[in-house]
Amino acid sequence: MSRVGVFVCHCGTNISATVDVAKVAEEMKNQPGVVYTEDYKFMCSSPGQGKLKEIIDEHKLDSVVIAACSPHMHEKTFRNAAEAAGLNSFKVEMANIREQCSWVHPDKAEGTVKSLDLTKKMIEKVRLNEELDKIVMPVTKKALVIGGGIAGIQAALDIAAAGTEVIIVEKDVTLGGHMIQLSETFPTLDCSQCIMTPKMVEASLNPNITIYTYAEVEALDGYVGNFRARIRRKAKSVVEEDCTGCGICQEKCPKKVDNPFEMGHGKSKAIAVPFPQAVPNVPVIDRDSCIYYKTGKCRICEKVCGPKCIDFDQQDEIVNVDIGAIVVATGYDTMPLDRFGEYGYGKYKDVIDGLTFERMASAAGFTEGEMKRPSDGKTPETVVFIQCVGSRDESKGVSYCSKICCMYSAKQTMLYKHKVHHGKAHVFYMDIRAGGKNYEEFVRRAIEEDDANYIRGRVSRVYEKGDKLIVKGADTLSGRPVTIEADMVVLATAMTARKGADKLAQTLGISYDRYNFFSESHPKLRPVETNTAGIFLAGACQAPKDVPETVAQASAAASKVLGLLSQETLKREPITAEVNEANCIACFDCLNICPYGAITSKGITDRDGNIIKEVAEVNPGVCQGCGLCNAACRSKTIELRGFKDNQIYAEINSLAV
Amino acid sequence: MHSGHEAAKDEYIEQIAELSGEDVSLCYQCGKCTAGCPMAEKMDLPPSMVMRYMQMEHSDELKKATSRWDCIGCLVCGSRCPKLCNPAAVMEALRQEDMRKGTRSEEIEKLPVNFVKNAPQQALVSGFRKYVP
Amino acid sequence: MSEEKVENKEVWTPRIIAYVCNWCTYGGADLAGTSRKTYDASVRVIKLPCTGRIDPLFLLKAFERGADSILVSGCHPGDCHYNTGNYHSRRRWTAFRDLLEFSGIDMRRIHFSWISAAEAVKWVDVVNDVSEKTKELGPYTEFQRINEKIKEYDGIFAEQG
Amino acid sequence: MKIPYYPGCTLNTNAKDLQECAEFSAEALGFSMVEMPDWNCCGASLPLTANSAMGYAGPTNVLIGAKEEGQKEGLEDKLVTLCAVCYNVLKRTNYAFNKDAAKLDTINSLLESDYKGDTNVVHFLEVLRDDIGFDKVKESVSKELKGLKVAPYYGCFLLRPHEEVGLDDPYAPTIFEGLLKSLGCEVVDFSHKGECCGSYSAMSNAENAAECSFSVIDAAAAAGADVIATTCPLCQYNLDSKQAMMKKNHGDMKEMPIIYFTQLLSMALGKDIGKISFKSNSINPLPLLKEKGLV
Amino acid sequence: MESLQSKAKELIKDASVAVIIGYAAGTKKGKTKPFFAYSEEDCEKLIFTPECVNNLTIYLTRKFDFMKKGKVAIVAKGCDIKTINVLIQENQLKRDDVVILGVSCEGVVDKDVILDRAELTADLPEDKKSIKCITCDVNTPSDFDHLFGEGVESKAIEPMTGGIYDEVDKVRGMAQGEKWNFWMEHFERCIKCYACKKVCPLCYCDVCITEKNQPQWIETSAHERGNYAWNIKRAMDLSGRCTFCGECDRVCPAEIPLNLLNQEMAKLNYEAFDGYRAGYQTEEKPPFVSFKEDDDEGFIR
Repeated sequence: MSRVGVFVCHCGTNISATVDVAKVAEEMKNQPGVVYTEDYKFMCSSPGQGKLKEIIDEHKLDSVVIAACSPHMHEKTFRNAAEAAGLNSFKVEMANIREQCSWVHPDKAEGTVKSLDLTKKMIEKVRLNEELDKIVMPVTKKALVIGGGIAGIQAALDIAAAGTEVIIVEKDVTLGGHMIQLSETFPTLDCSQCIMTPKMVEASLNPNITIYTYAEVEALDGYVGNFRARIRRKAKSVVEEDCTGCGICQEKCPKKVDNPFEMGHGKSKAIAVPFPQAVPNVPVIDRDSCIYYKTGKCRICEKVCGPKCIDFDQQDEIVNVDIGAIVVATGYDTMPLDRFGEYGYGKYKDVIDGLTFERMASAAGFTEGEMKRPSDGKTPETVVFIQCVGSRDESKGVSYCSKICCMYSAKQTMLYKHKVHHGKAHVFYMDIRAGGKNYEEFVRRAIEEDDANYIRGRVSRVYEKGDKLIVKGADTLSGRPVTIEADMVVLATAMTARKGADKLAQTLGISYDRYNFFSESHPKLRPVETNTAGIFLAGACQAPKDVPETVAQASAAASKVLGLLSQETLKREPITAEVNEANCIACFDCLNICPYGAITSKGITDRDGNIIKEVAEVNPGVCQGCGLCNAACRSKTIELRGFKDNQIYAEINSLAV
Repeated sequence: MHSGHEAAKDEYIEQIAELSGEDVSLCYQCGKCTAGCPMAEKMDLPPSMVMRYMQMEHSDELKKATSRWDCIGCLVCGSRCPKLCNPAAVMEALRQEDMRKGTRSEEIEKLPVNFVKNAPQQALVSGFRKYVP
Repeated sequence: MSEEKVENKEVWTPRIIAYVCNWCTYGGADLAGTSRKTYDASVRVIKLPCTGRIDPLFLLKAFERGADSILVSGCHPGDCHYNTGNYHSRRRWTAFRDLLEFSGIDMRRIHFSWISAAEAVKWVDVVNDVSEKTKELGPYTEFQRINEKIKEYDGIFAEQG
Repeated sequence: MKIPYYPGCTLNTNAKDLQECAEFSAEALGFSMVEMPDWNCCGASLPLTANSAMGYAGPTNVLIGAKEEGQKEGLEDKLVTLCAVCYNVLKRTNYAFNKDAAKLDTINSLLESDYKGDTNVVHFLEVLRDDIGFDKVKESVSKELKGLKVAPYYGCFLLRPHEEVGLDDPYAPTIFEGLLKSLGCEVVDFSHKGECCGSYSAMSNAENAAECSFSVIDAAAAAGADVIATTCPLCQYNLDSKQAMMKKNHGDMKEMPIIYFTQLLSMALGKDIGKISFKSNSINPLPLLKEKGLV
Repeated sequence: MESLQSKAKELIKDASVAVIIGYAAGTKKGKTKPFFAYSEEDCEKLIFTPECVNNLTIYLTRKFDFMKKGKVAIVAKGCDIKTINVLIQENQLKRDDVVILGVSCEGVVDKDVILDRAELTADLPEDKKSIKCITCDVNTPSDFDHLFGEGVESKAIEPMTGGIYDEVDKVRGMAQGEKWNFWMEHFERCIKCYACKKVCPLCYCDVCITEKNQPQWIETSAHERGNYAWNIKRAMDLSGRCTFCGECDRVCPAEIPLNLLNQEMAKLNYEAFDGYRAGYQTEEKPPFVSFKEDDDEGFIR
């Protein structure tokens, strides 16, 4: 027989005005298992809490019901107080007779009847409450950042700044991501090299940051606070530690290759760094194009290398790291343009995409920042910018808005105008989306000061006539077709999720949307968390974002990581599901329905280790306690602690008429 | 869930929408149809505007407009529409409505004689979509 | 005893059991309180983490135990604290409602709503409406009759010892 | 190889040139087109509006006819067309049926038939590419059309709507080019391959049609073509017969012969130039062909 | 049936299966019985006739230990294959562990029908067929390792119409009170013998909810309240899973029309969840562990 204590709070007159608290206290005496009841002015006051402790001790209470305000208000208060008195905090329940009774039912008789019911209900429940201990998990005080673009670097720097170790895994040869490709950035027009390179260097010099470039995360197991990641460091054919970055190998290498960093325009070598400011400044041999790997001859780089750090036989290296939290910052790709035949991309050299324009405009780019169109190097006198290429296009592209194109198209018209003063830029747009600090002003500047001609409409076709590109568009404001003879056309290509993002998501066990962007845990309230505890998102891998937003989110993710890793151990409410392994028949409805992937299959083995039975297993570190599995389980073999079926039944039964 | 009462629609617009089988609310006025239409230059209401007037239920202006008679059903509009609309269908519906109501059709008398002699029959056959049988 | 109640209308007040999720509807009900909105007192709230936790049989139990009406309420789609809980429960309810209707339950006595933690007013309206409708319908006698009958059996068995 | 052939309204009459040369070429390449008996008009334009069942009855009849004929006479299980419009209409009829079974049922009940929407409609070009193969064509060429700069003009109906017709990539098609190359022509790539010639607006508004056609010829000329090759009688008519009218508005324009692809094909396959009829050509291509030393 | 028997022998001979689960002539006229062939001579007893009503797939479940004996072969009708699919879907069976001896079937006899020999050879008249056969569209199994009986063209049917579904619609048409009385009259008869769950291949839990008393989900004594709870609970648990083998209905001593309940659920799942039909695939997730963001919520305010 349990020993329940019931405390009915007056809350000044907040409750007592419309509920006969004395009567409630009195009647509860007759409830089975109740050994003490009392009504008291302010239960949450420190004397009130003191009394609670006192009575628990004095009457050897094994459970407590506080009939007072909403549990959302003071459940923690009373549970802590009870705990201080040596009572398990989950043996405390609250009956909400204020928010859901005294304040909403002016009739005292009704209020009292309802209070009696609500209190009785909680008595019945608390008698079945089990003593639960908070789940305590150790924490590995180290973070992993996947992706070395602006998002990843920012997150890593912030985490490192707090003295926490962090590993950056970048699949490319260098840090920098897409941002380092950009010429100048809106809305301030500062050169991204100037603001990005220092961050890259800072990251490489920070003792708390370990950088693995040319590497990828292959597998992940464990759970929040206790992950283990398997990282594959691809063979660079260069011994990173010894390389001085003198660059002689690249200079002497006889094999020219297209440079993807320059969007296929500038040339590079089979052994190279993509650009001079690369971090780390260590070249990598591209084994697909290197002459030696094809023919077995050459080895010139090896000969010329001073520190002798070329290693043709180098193998991929597998590194296993233990980390407590992860920031995913893998960025974006741009949509392949081959599907837009009507714009002639690929067919006409002078139809280029936004990133190519960035490289063209960049002082370090393939034209040293001069406006020279690819076909004949002429200066384009008329340039047409087409927005929403692939964005907001259900038939050929994606239905979402890529968000950054409006701004960078405006920026590009400015950059162009600043370089070609007599030139004319036309922009075909559908809507100008310039929501952001100084954004609208920026676009107006492009139009009013830099003379960009904005035309509201889409382009239907681009074709060559002589050395001109004929752009057939429409101005929907006047409802007339528009034809422009241009020298160059720039397509504002849709931002898409990284190729293979879905695969990475599966590796990490996070969810992703139908476009393969990673899903945040809650669209409003948990925008940087994923559904997998301990894994956070930063930047365009979650959705199209510009630099300021990305940096903000990266810092947000970092602070989430730090919050997590600042704890010695992780304590979690033990409101999690538990499986009765004896009865589980592994139909795995629970596994299928769990929003968090907290449930896995487990083999039960006999003495000799042969699997004799398969059952569901809950990972308490991951389970969030929603109880979906409990309701889904036909034989009620999996139940939610704190809300078990018999507890709910007790509540229902207590209300029987 | 259920939007309670629907505002009464313009009869003519309804009729055209039903005839054409097009949901004009899909159109977000990007103008790609007008941009590609070989006849747009000549039209008083190019395809995108026709779609717009349908959305706004400017039925009187639509009735007055003649662009549907310039439309030659080359299907460029529909084949490039990012929203998978088909303005050509709306044009056709407008034409058919004209002809049913007898408000307009091409006049057979006006057919150039030598055309009838030399032109490929297919021209006449497909052209007759603009003539009252 | 429910019989007396039926005879004696003043005494009878509807018994409405509400299964609500902790994050949205329970919050909405609290907000109704903090903003001192008054509503009918016949509702009794049972708090669960998520509508997805509600087992269909809970509803049946409530009727067996003399509930006259039932309200189930949770977060709006997309707002679920657990992301997808309410989507799953929505499906479960679709089937279970159908089954109850098919097997002769009075569907005017089962109500579903999405009420967010901000929708105090909606909570008030829904509760008032449910109890209003329930009052019109009167007590839910189908189960009560069965209960009476079973009591009689038990009596008989008791006599026979 | 014997393939059921659907001439449609134009090929037996005003576009005889196109047909005769096709028949000759077919023989030369070892297959024959069997004109199906008592065919009816395809309607020459598929109804665009929603519930216009009637417009489908015509083409459906043709498709059924071809299937029956094919089975009766043991011909290939397809239907070949020369006219781009017929091709378009028949192909899209099938597409509509496969997309919307209800439509098929309506038509079937209308025609008291049980058509399944499965008659394989192909264009003459496809037969050359897929059944004969352009290499084989190349081998069979007896007179290479060296030095002739030809602009292949598809027009609307071979390419649009792509998902319904799907003859080739609407912006970078290759089939027509492939054929011309195999004949030894110099293929001229030009921007207006798929733009409209003005179509039937020729009958109500010749000016408009002429403008459309001009833009096509202009583009071809700019790309350095001597001649435009077409597959469609109406395109041929508009581009060819309206040049006088075009001159009025574009004085500087140079006349350009508009020739059926089968006329070129049969030439290359050795048909005596004297026997090739150029009735439908108001701009006589012979001078050009002489100049190029092909006659 | 030679081919069935010879194939069976072959399988036993080269030891590719441990046992063959099939049908043999029953002791009562017009009845067949489940039969387990371990030897080649056993195999000669194997038959398949319209009297082979049972859904043998229950022997593939954890309720029996045949699967522990090694690879198992089973004689299965199209409808039985559906159960196999669900069992695979629910991780209760691996396709590779069972050799399916598919039999094409034009219908089996209704529960009370006894055929005489003559009828056995002739095709079975509709009115003697089990009701599940009226709406069957898998006369030839959708999946099998070996097929026997000349392939019967599966009927093209409009799902969820005709046969039992007409009955379902009748009940749907009743007024609420009518429905309640209709079912109460039936449930009153329920004696909680649980034959329904015993015979059901999808009631495979080791410990059934009826055996739980913390809480007491299902009252033990047989009165309308507990009976109603039980039958509703069971129908709900079979919702989106029941493949309409009709076994529960067939064995119910109280003759409660369980097919009605289960097929109402089947129809609902078909109508509400994109035409979902249990047992027609193994890949797709069942309706109650999946959802669509735009599922209907007309009933929620």
